[in-house]
Amino acid sequence: MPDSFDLYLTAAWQTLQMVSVSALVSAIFGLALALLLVTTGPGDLYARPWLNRVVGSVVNVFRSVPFIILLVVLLPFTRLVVGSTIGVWAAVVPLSVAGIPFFARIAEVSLREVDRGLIEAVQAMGGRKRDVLWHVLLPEALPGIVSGLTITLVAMIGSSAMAGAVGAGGLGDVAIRYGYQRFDTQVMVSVLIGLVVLVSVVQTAGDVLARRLNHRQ
Amino acid sequence: MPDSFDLYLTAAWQTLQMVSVSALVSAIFGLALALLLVTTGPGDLYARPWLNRVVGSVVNVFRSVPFIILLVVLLPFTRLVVGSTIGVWAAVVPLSVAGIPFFARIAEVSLREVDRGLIEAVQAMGGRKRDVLWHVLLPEALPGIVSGLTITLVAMIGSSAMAGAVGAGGLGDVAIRYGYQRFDTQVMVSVLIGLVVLVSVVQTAGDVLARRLNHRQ
Amino acid sequence: PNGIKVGVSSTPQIESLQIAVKEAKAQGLNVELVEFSDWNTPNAALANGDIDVNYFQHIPFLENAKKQGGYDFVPIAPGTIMKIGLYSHKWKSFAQIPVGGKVAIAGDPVNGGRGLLLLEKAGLIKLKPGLAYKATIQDIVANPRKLQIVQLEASQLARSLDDVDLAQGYPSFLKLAGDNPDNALLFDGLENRIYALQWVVRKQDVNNAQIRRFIAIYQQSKQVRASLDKVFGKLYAPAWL
Amino acid sequence: MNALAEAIRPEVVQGPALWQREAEPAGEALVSFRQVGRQFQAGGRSVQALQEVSFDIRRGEIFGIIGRSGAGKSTLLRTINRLESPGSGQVLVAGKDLSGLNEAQLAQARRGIGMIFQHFNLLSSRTVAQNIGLPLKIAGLPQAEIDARVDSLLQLVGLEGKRDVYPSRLSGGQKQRVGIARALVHQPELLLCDEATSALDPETTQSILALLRDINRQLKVTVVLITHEMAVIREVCDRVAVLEAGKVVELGPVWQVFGAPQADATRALLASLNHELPADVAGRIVQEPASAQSELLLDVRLDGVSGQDPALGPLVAALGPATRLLHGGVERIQGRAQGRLVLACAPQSRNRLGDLARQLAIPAGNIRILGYVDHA
Amino acid sequence: MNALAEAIRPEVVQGPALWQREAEPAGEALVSFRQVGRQFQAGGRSVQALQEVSFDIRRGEIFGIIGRSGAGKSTLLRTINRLESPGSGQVLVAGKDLSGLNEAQLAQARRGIGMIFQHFNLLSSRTVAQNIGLPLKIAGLPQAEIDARVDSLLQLVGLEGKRDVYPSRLSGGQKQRVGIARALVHQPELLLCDEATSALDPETTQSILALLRDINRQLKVTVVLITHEMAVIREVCDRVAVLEAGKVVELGPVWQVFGAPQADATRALLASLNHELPADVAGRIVQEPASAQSELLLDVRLDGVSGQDPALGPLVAALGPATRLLHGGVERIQGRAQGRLVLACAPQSRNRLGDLARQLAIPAGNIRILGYVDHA
Ligand SMILES: Nc1ncnc2c1ncn2[C@@H]1O[C@H](COP(=O)(O)OP(=O)(O)OP(=O)(O)O)[C@@H](O)[C@H]1O
Ligand SMILES: Nc1ncnc2c1ncn2[C@@H]1O[C@H](COP(=O)(O)OP(=O)(O)OP(=O)(O)O)[C@@H](O)[C@H]1O
Ligand SMILES: [Mg+2]
Ligand SMILES: [Mg+2]
Repeated sequence: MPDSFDLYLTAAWQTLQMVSVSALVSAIFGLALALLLVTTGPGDLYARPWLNRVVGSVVNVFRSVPFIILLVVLLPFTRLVVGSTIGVWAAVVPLSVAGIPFFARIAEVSLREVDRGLIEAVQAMGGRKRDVLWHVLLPEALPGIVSGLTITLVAMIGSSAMAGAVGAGGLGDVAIRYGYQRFDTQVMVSVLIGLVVLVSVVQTAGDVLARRLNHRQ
Repeated sequence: MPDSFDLYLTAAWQTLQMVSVSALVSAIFGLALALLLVTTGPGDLYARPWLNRVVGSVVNVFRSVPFIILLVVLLPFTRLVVGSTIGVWAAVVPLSVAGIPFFARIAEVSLREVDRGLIEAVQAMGGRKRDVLWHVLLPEALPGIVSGLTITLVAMIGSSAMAGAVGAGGLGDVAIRYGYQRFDTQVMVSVLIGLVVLVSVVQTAGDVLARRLNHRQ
Repeated sequence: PNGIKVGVSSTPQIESLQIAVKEAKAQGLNVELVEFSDWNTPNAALANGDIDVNYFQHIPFLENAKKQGGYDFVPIAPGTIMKIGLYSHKWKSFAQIPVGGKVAIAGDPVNGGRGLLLLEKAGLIKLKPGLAYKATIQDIVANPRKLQIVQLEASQLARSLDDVDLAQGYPSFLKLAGDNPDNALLFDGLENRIYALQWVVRKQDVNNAQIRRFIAIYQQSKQVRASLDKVFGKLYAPAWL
Repeated sequence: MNALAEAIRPEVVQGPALWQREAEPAGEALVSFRQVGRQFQAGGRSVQALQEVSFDIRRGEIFGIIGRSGAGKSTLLRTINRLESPGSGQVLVAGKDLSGLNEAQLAQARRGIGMIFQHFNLLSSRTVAQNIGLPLKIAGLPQAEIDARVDSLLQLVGLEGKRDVYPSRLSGGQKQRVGIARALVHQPELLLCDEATSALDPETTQSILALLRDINRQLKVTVVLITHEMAVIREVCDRVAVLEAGKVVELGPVWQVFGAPQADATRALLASLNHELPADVAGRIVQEPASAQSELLLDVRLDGVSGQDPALGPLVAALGPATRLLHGGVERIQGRAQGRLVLACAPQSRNRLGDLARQLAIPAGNIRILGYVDHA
Repeated sequence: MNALAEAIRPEVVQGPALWQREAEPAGEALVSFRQVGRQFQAGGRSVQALQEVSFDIRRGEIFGIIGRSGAGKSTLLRTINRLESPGSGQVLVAGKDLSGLNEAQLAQARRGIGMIFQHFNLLSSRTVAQNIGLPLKIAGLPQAEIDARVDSLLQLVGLEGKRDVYPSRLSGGQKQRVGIARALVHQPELLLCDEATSALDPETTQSILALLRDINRQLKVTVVLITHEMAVIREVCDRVAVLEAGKVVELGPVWQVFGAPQADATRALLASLNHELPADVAGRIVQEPASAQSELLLDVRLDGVSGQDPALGPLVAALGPATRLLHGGVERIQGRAQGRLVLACAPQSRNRLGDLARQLAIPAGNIRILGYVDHA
């Protein structure tokens, strides 16, 4: 059983690494996917119903696979991308692959809330579709997207516990290995406190940022 | 190795039971929590900053605990509620306990999007706070809430895979047991196809319902 | 009441247990298998009376669980015992393992300890004396080759062989993963009886006739043995014999 | 417009014909502003939206609020039902400061106050009928009664065909009419209108104004009305306040304020109503008569103080038979003829302007020489 | 209003004074509607918002569209820049059907078209300056140039102080002005205004109208303008179309349509402009003279066809020196005097109405006997 504070620090650092990198990847690709989902539906900006259905299905497939299975199924891909199937970077791949469709669905909801009148305004001023994306959809949905990213981050911190299974470590993994599997309540509680602090910081930061960005009222 | 179609049917039925009951519980309590979060902030409708902080912290705490740990930590509570620590109903408790704060955060985002002018309209006509909740916040945010519930349902289908830890079975558990732990790719793929179908049905139904409910454009 | 519930974890042994269940049924004994995909909940469920007996843990694990969980459990009969080995896809002997190489061992407490003991036996590390299977990574006192020890979930070990220099391995998983389980650089033999799985019951059920009868069926069935042989070959031993 | 009486309060008998109505005595105050101030922060600056506003709105009157864009009109209106709480000062409604009320009391008080919003604020998730019926639903009326009232209001605002349509499917004016119907459905004692007819065509505006006048007279509803259409103020309001940069700069009966505006802000607002010189005339004015055909251009302002209608005989007698009415006219505000006439007449009439002023019973200062034009 | 020339196209020299402008010859068509139809589904019914609309808007004119609420005005306007695609028929802009264009071409075409929306449609996430500058940003102008233009437009619409404020912090009229500035910033050739001044006070409205007139005259911008304020049409429009239930029921030069409205819809819209009988007069009218003091009430409609200003001499000569102007007046539309006079005169003047019509050069039918009133 770990007697040193080091264990926690290392674990916290691993979690931060895993989650921040995965969140960044998920944010970028998830947002792109969300834009695809929102703009390619029938009657939408880019109206490619066929593409829309394909993208929607792919997202559904990835969201269907339980994370632990995804972790395994992705091993060859993980090896291809980061050169190894164990360690923090190996955890980033499945976390991102799970995070992308998750965040895509969440961001999709916020993007759909954007007032059509604003889209028309930008179209009327000679904006092209990319201008609509860039000047209307993204900035207007931004507060919601930030809140959605917060939700994604917190969910990812949870999933990262399972990523411990590929030897990435992290707070969640420590909680499971030391606390849960060795019945060491003390370690578990300490780690959980760490997790609670981390989640609270993320949530609060997300809330504050979303409020700052919201100029609607 | 299972040679009968029965295995899949049973598993699908277990998943449906677990997820539908947990989703219902999460929808109700999560929405209530979301309303609390949205209305008790400083300057909000009910303005109880202290309560708001407590509720926010509780939500954060529950979101911080990795699901597998939550499952075990909750065992005494589970027994209290459903009288057993194994089986489908025992899985419903942790799934709900994890689902409530998750959905609360998601619904919170949609509730915050509601135009303040509409709240004022109902207040001006002599509506009390509950009228604002009932006649403005909920119905106006409904399309977003439905989409959020869809996301929650799909996430729950994913988490329910871990419910195998309490012997609840279900599709995800079969995938883990056969695919992950027994390296039986064939069973795993069959089960995953079932999961994909289930998730696609849920997602499509959610999308259609949300679109139907959206009268904004 | 007529019938018992048996908690097991999802392992490749499940098939042999299912065969026993069928035989019991034929003899008028109703047995329900409850499969757990986790190693903590079967004990919790047993303590709660949701199952009557569980069969997934060995003595070291049980001792640990009893101590930490405050359970009043008794092992009433041994089951199978598994070999574990140290495997490598990259090297043919321990001597080839480079300085700073990666070694994967099980992440759970008891099997992890068994893995460390095996590494010590291979001469790669030195552990604090007297801990036996309770040793953890923190108890490594000498690691001359500066091996990086990575802890993985048991079933994940077999999948990591391409990425590490050496891994603790469960033959059953390796076999399922398509590897040859006989190619271990070193085995932890079948002689270490404390690693035999145990049939564990609550104290008041020590003499439960139905449980005893089912265990007897399991231990005596030829089909059960045939099934075990098929899955594990020479890498297991029935500890009740 | 008896439809309203039927629609809203069937028991009320029809009031006296509108034109018979006398100027009412100064009534009891229904809304009192006492040193009301309100400040906003925006873009790093602070904006004093309201400043020391103090006046009363009397029970039973139609009170107009006008002012430039951004003068603070909406903010002031919103302090009445406390959608905005005044930063300083007090707003009393029926003698009570709503800030002292608890939730239930405030809601109860607001049920007596209807509000038409500048931006409509319709619930997107409810149909037209559901939007209109909401105040009744909140008040707990049975659905059958709600339906009946909603239907008669739908008819009143001409939206029978849009009963089950969602607001996103309506034109701007249709949305506004839904907002009007919703504000009227619960029979408020006090009605707050924030540019309630801005999106309506003149015909619909007229019918809505008739409606407002009707409920005011027959049901004794007090109406507070913000509008940019001076004609609306002129037609329906009893008194009017002019806001400028958060302060009340003028207040009084409409005929007085409109007839003889004192503040610059008022004059600016009324400029268009006062028939500004049309461009085709303005462009031809010169300061000296250019030829024998030149005509003198006069600007005659009738302020309604004398209460007399301008007699044309004396006017022609004073200015000569060639006098032409180029522009302008007379409006009747609260029974008084007010307006401005731009007249072209013989240059020699210049000497008879004092005479003209006497004849028309207006101050000499109300007659202004604009210059000369060539009679094309 | 030269500020605009500086603000928008510094190189343009100032045009001729406004009043010198002649009626333009029928110009080339900039927008052509050809059998345009549009149907909506809502609440289970289908609404024919537009029906067989066919007419041209000429290059360089200010074209007004009026009609009752829900008549289809916004829908029609939106077909011009294809925010709405016509269900049937064609809309040509500069001879081209925009439906045939690909994305880049359509965007390019739209850059020549400015639009002011009925509901403003400001981006909530951008400050006032950023909203106004957006069309330029999209067009790829350098930021320094954007800032310069935005600043001059801010000044033009009187929002210098709100530069870095977000739209949610603006009053209704301020929002509308941001919308106006945004529509002008990229120097459109064609400007579509959907009730662009509905939320503005008369003074600001005047300055915006002057602005529109200015860019129309100086920069040859074609303007299409929906409004419910008939005075706005009268002041700035060259021609006007009247929509009723999706169809064009009247179309022509403003002086013609306003002077002699043919369609019922037009008359209804113009009723308020035509100085409807004020209530205090209307209430006193009787059909037979009640006493010796009774006066005859005449309604004289000047339709501007003759082009003459009403001479008061002949009028007094015909009706007697006691004739009083009760109500109404003369407006100049495109240089023609139009309006309506409600006159009270001696009852015996009744026999001289034909004479009066001749004197005023109007058709006899334009003089109507309203009845008699007692001279109080
Ligand atoms: N929420 C707010 N935050 C900051 N400033 C505000 C806010 N609401 C209003 N203001 C400012 O207060 C002033 C008064 O606004 P108000 O809406 O009362 O004007 P108004 O007279 O109704 O104008 P309009 O005729 O254009 O509707 C304006 O300058 C406006 O920008
Ligand atoms: N998206 C829509 N769906 C269904 N019906 C619509 C839609 N948009 C407009 N309509 C209907 O089409 C008709 C014309 O609408 P439009 O907005 O063009 O009217 P408008 O003349 O601009 O009226 P207003 O003066 O009130 O703005 C109305 O009856 C309206 O209800
Ligand atoms: Mg306002
Ligand atoms: Mg419109």
